[in-house]
Amino acid sequence: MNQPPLVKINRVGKRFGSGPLVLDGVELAVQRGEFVSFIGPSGCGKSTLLRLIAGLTEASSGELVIDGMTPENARELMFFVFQDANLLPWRRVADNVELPLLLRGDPTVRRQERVAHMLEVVGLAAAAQRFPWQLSGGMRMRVSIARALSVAPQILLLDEPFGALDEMTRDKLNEDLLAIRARDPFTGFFVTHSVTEAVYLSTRIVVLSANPGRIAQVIEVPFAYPRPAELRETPEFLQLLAKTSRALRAVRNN
Amino acid sequence: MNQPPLVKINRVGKRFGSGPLVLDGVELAVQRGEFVSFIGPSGCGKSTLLRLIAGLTEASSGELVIDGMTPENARELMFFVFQDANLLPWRRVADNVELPLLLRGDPTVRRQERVAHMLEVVGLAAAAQRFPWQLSGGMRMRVSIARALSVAPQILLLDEPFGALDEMTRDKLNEDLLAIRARDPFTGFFVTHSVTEAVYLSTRIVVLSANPGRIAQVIEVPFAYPRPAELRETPEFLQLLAKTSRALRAVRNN
Amino acid sequence: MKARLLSWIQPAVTGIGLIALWYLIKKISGVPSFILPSPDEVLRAAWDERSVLISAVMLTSRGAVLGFLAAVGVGFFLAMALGFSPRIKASFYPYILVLQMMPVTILAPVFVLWLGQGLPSIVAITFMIGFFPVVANTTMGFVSVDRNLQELFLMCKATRGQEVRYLRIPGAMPYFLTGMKIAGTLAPIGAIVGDFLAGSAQGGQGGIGYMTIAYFSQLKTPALFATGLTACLLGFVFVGGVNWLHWRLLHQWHDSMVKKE
Amino acid sequence: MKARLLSWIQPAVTGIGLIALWYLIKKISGVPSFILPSPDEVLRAAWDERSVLISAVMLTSRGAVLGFLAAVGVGFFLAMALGFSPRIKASFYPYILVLQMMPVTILAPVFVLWLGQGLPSIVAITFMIGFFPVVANTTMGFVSVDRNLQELFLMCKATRGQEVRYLRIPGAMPYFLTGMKIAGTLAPIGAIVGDFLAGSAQGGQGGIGYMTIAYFSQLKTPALFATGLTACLLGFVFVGGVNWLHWRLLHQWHDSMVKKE
Amino acid sequence: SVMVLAGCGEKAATPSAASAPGAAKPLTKVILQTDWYAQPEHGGFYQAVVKGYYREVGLDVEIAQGGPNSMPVQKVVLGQAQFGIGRSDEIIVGAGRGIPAVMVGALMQRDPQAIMFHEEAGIRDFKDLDGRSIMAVPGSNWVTLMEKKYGIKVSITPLDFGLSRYLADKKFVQQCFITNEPFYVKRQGAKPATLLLSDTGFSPYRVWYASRSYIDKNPDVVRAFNAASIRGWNDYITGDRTEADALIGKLNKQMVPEFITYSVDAMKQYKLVGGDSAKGEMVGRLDPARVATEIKQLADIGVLGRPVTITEVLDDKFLPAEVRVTAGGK
Ligand SMILES: Nc1ncnc2c1ncn2[C@@H]1O[C@H](COP(=O)(O)OP(=O)(O)OP(=O)(O)O)[C@@H](O)[C@H]1O
Ligand SMILES: Nc1ncnc2c1ncn2[C@@H]1O[C@H](COP(=O)(O)OP(=O)(O)OP(=O)(O)O)[C@@H](O)[C@H]1O
Ligand SMILES: [Mg+2]
Ligand SMILES: [Mg+2]
Repeated sequence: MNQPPLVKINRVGKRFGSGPLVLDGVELAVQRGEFVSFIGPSGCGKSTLLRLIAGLTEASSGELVIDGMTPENARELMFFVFQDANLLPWRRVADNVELPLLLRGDPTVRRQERVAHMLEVVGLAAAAQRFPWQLSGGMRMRVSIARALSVAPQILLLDEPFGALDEMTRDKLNEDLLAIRARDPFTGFFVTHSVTEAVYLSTRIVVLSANPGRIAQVIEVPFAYPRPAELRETPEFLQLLAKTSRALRAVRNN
Repeated sequence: MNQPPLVKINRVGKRFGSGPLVLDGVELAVQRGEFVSFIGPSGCGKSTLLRLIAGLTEASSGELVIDGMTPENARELMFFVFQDANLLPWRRVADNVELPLLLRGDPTVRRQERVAHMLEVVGLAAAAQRFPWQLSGGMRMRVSIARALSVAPQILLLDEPFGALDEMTRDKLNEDLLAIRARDPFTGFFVTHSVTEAVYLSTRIVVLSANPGRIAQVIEVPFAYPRPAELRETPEFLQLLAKTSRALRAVRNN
Repeated sequence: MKARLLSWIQPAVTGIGLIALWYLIKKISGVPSFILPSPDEVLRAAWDERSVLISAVMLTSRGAVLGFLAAVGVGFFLAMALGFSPRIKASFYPYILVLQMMPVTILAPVFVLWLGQGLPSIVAITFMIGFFPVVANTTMGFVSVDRNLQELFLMCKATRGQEVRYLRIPGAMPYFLTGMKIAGTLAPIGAIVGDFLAGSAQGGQGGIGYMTIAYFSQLKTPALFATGLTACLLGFVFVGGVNWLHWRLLHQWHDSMVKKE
Repeated sequence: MKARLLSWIQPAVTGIGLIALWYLIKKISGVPSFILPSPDEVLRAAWDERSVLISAVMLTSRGAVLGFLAAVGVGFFLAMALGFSPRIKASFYPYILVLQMMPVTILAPVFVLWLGQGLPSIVAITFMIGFFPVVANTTMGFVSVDRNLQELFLMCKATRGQEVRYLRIPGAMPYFLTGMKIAGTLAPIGAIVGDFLAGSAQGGQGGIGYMTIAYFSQLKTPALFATGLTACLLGFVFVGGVNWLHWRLLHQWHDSMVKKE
Repeated sequence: SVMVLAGCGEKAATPSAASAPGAAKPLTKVILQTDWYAQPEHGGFYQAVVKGYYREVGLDVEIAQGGPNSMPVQKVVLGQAQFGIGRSDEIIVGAGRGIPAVMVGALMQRDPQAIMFHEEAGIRDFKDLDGRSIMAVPGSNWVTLMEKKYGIKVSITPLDFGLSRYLADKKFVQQCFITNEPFYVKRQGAKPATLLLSDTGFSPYRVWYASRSYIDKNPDVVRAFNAASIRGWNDYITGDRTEADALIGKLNKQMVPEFITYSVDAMKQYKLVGGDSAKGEMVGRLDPARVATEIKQLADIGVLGRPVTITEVLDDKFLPAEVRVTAGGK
């Protein structure tokens, strides 16, 4: 671990306008290939932190360095799964997934292959020609996930991507995400409310406290990749799960 | 149970336009005071079923009778927590919560009291004067929940209200919901992806299969109300949880 | 089917009602026909003057169509330039307003001098009268784009041009189409004014604007009204076209069109 | 502070550029001053005729303001009626179009004879010219309301009136304001045309429309341009007012205004 | 609203109002609707007002200034005004469309309308207009009649009331008032040449008229109005115009003294008001024979909706005896 961190968050604070402090003194260094989950109470600043990394909002104090660049300049390397599905209402499902590939100029055939494959992964091959308003909430979110995965970015920011999905679909997509990561390695930043998910996917879990958002605890997850689905039933896993839940509860209670 | 059911769903089928069948032969009778949860894979028709009960969409076959009326006419009795927060962007948080009370003509003082109380319940008292775009995703959803609860309807339809919330907030709101229900009894229809939540809250759990959505299994939850928070750790609870999870997995696998 | 039929019957019923009202007003107020002719007189005049009216419409249509296209096209690109950056907007918007608000009669001689009498000047005048609604609406559409989608495009490293093409243009469509509809109603008026200020007529046969004054000065009021209604027909063609476009572009996704079941 | 300053400097720089261009065009093309005067001639004429221009603007403003208010008010309620039910819309929209597309020159005599020469007719003509953009935009705003919010109102058992008041009107604001902005640019033109078609010069001093004819027929072209620019100033007042309203009503929530950080 | 002149009239009338306190009967209120803003072409009426000629014959005349849409014919027929002024061919064409307006006197024997071009344009006669473009009021009868008479074809550009296109183009031909436009273009250094339209042989009067029913009910008013108006016109052309011109200048700021002088000079030079006494023309006169010719000319080009008789459009029996053709004799 002697190489410089891919993402360096340096005593970052954030407030909107003259509002209260939303994030305070956030300090984090993330190496290439890590998968960091953020958990914390609603409104504690998780989305804001992701948006800071993506350069969609500016830090009020401190600084972020990503691969030696400012967040804005490093967007090249990143993609974002937003908390809302954020689909273009006038594009069909397949066209929505295709959009980032189209924008970066991938050739048509490659685009179509990738779109078809990703829709297969999220189980929406049959809905490829529908418009967003014809989808269920969970399906919309899956389109958004397919869109992000099709880009295969170096850094993937995921803001509660699986919140609107049933446990089974969720577990499957968790596994798919790890599989994709094994093939096309990316550094992940992941917001979730599911502790299980956080433990299963991450190398590290950052527990945030609220008002203002501060890093309360960082929990290392020692399990090696690839992680089989059954890992989730092992005692070590359940132990870490309990630890994380406790940390979260502690944060909540003060 | 000799009184006629409050909600009677009679062999209801639904397809959108000339699309595939979304719901098929759904048959369910719900007594006053029940709390029915729907679980099932993403896109199986849970939201559609709630929308049918609310009369926001029409059944393609079969019929729904609510307190002897058509769904449209029975809207008087109902309120809906939509899957998206569905806030008016030009109204502040408090004004959004106030809206249904305003529309039904409650006096100002009563309205203000209720709004203040409900914002307290969902933990948003401090954000009362913000606009929706200044909220986090989870906060927006909590505004929507506060809005529904402030109405105190006879029938409450909740479409994944707690999906965007962290476990702690979620558990707290689960308990709050039961407390509110103990005071102002309502009949609940609840869509969720959390099996724990379904078992903790419901009198019955309806497991739906997908393509088309059919009732795969109905699981009775025998626990008496009030249900203490600790119920969730009892072996009986965990057993029912496992049973429900199995039912859900079974549905997923064929 | 029934809905289809109704959508024809309803305006027809209103139309009949309005015509009845027209008769009634005429009867009660006793206004003479050379001021307000009755509908049947207008109809008869339209029939009597049909050959003149048809060729007047033909003449005026060219100016109206070209002026409309210019207003829509140039207006759209102008709006795009304005929407492209707040700096461009701040710099140019006030002057576009000046252009719109400058009475066209004042500029007409300049046009005629440069473009000559006839079609080019008429088109220029029609353009002047119709372009601003397109600009105002489309600009508003461009700046009303959903912030969240804008952030998506940021994350996609979309160029400004891509953002315009894939996000702002489709997003502004409902506004643009409304502007286009207004331009459509203004185009015939513009062409008439143009005809008036820069047209010319041979053998007593000019465009609609020309015929308007001719009938007016000859006190042929029923024919004058017939001419006015003919101009409206021309306008209906534009509005019909825009409505069709509206349907084509929005019916699959926009809230104004999509019928949720 | 700096942004504030810039927002003044930018249009000023463009303005200077445009004036330079104006000089250049005049120099190169050699257009005589009685067709296209140079900016300094216009300025000098404006100064020489200042007393006439000021009182002309005063006269015309009344018609423009009242006509503008009528166009916005009536247009808004008309749009509300049209948005209220698709049936009403189907029944009346075509006839509103006819009203808009009927050249105002044809109806002007009817106005003059019923309302008399002067202010009432001028207001009526201004209204005729300006109301449709308000109707078209507001109607589009009304029908573009988010379906999901409509469903919320259904669940609230909202009456039709409540839906209009609490959902459709606020939701249609961005459209309505755009329509209002267009009406604002049309109001001075409308008042000028009205002055032209139905004005009467009182005490030897007419409104802007009258001065336009007077200067035009006397070859006082620089004064004519000065009059046109004065009309634009009047228009700027309207547009400024609408922009202020836009800011007031939307800055806290609408994507066109809210600055996400 | 309509310009009210009564106040000015009263004040102006005082010098000659010897009869003021003891005026026997109340004045009859009459509105004269003109076709344009106050200008020297209406001078006789203003003269009659300021000199108190109307008052002397028991009338309280209010001159309602016109403008682009003043529509005097319509107002007279609707009773919004009692008298209006216009061209005789307008009245005849109107009669063909059922408009009951009747000419009762002529303010100009010759129409001041003319065509104006540059001396350099090489036009000597109407024949030379063949194939040219003329800026004129669309639907003008004189165009059709001129084309017919000289066997020529012209194309018409709608009149925009401006002069810049004339100045910019040495070949430009436009309709004008001989009393009016030449003044402005001369000031810009142009050398305008003109041809009076009446020289084509189609020579409408400028007339005042009233509605049939008003004439029938108020013959005395018409008679009095005729007499005082003719007196005003005679006086305006030959007498002291100072007060009337001052009033015109006050009502219409564009009417500066040089311009009024130019206009009146033109009226005199071209004998517009009094006509050619050699041909038996005089101020106010309406010659039925000439009107009959005009009706025939208009009928020939087919602009009359239905046949028009002379009695429908002309009633000269209220003119002073010396002005009437039949009574005064030629
Ligand atoms: N307006 C519509 N037009 C066409 N198809 C629709 C429409 N609304 C929903 N559907 C389809 O109906 C099916 C059921 O949708 P529904 O929203 O009821 O699912 P859901 O069970 O709520 O899923 P989720 O858990 O993802 O919210 C989906 O396949 C969806 O694509
Ligand atoms: N644009 C904004 N203007 C003002 N305040 C904002 C803005 N965006 C977010 N906030 C505030 O910042 C805080 C953190 O918001 P954020 O969206 O980061 O929360 P979160 O941790 O993602 O919550 P959730 O789990 O509910 O999505 C909240 O209190 C929110 O109200
Ligand atoms: Mg968030
Ligand atoms: Mg759903």
